[in-house]
Amino acid sequence: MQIQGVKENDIFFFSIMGRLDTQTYTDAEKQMMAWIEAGNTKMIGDLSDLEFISSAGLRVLLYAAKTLNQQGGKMVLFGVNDQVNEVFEVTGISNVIDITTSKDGAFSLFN
Amino acid sequence: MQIQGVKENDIFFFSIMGRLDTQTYTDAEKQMMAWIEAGNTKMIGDLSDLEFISSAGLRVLLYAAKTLNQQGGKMVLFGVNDQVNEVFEVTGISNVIDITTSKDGAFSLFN
Amino acid sequence: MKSMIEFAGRLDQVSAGMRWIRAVAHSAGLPAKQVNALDLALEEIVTNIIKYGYDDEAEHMIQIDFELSSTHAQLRVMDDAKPFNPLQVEKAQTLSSLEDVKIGGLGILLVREVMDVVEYSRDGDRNVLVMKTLREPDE
Amino acid sequence: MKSMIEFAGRLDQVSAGMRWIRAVAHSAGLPAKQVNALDLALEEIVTNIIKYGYDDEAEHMIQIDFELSSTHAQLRVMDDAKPFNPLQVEKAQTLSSLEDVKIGGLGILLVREVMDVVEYSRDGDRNVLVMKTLREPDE
Ligand SMILES: Nc1ncnc2c1ncn2[C@@H]1O[C@H](COP(=O)(O)OP(=O)(O)O)[C@@H](O)[C@H]1O
Ligand SMILES: Nc1ncnc2c1ncn2[C@@H]1O[C@H](COP(=O)(O)OP(=O)(O)O)[C@@H](O)[C@H]1O
Repeated sequence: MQIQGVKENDIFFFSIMGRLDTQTYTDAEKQMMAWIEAGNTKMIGDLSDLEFISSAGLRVLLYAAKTLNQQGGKMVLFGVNDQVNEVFEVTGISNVIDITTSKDGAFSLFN
Repeated sequence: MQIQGVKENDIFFFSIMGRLDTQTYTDAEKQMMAWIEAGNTKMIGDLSDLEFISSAGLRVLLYAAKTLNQQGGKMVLFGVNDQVNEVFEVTGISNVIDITTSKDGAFSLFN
Repeated sequence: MKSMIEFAGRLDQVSAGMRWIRAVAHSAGLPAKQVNALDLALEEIVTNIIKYGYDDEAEHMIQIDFELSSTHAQLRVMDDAKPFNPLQVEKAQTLSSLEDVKIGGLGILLVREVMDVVEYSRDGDRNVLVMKTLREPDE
Repeated sequence: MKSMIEFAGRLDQVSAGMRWIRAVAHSAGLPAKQVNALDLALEEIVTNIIKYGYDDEAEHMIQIDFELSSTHAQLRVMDDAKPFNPLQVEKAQTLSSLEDVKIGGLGILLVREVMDVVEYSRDGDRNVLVMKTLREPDE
């Protein structure tokens, strides 16, 4: 798992690559929470290179989205593959976090 | 396994990538013999991206080198990794096929 | 094709199970969707055993076998942790609003959703969980 | 850690064995050199069983198990092919000149060279080949 982020104007873009699972979720969570504690409230996540997610990985995304939400912010995700999509659908993540198909689509949800 | 080749002046350069084993040696052998039948006699093989070789893979190289030798030609290999090197050493391939560390080194053996 | 793996019930061993099931399921010719489903179900179940199942500090082993038949692929997980039947856990609600989300409780839900059959039994001092994914007729 | 795989003795199944041993040996924490040695030895032995061992057209199974201890990693290959002890094959000469090379006969040589211990026994109607690679003390 690799996680990267960059701020562009008032939006913080991040991407998570590889497997987000029991072995890797703590690293991802630490990084996500650091970005949120640094004051970022509008976050867009690129999951195009996220190969695999398990419930441990879901927790990271849910916890970050919930925290942002409590601070009046928001998280939007795009680029989910079939495995990630199935996990999102089955658990209902897609009901509570905005998922778009493209970066532009994600961006437009902040305007 | 992937195999590629290109002729530069009178020398034919090829590279073999991935695993050269029981599953893949027939494809490699067909390609090598086609290049030799096309009249190439001086061949340099880049093995930098050859990850793994087994005895089935050795046969391909040996057979090609022997055929070239019978036709007054020659094969030189370079860029072997640790696994390939161990297999070459243990079987004695390195006694009968020239192995160099660089492309330049291989090239100089034809001058 | 059949395969088995046995490893210590410790979190640092979980990835061995994942690598094993991916290699074996992929080699068995299963499509990516089923390889992923087996991988996911195994990760959830094995992690739970290690997180919740042991009452002492002793070294415990987890044994898993994989079997491929013409109709389905089957995983069987056996542990000597305390008796636990995941099918008796009340089915988690799918999420509906971000405020009400309690983080967690999605692992067993996922297992039940991505597997076609899940069967639990207790055999002596072992939990035995059988999970199957049915093969498409045209595979 | 322990693992086992069983597959049909057909050339299209060999890569399943290779994928399996790589996943398992790598997960067991073995360094690349030993993962490669196990992979190579298994490929040579399994391919030979399939190429030379069967006298009929029936479906045969090959069973392989892997075991890791603190001192070594061990592979055991069991087949129901005709009796064959690779340790009795006269040790192939290492190659000395390209003209004299006869292509072939290097598989068993490689197995003996990359493995630290090779032991053969016949158990009923099965060949049992045990191959070990010793672990470095600082692993
Ligand atoms: N092997 C087990 N032994 C005992 N309790 C378990 C076991 N597996 C799961 N549980 C219980 O079931 C609950 C739900 O598990 P799960 O759906 O995986 O979500 P989570 O682990 O996020 O809570 C756990 O919180 C735990 O209380
Ligand atoms: N399982 C086996 N059953 C019977 N004969 C075998 C078996 N394995 C190897 N052999 C014999 O031993 C010879 C040497 O094998 P090997 O060193 O792998 O080289 P190669 O397969 O290239 O000949 C083979 O040619 C074959 O005659």
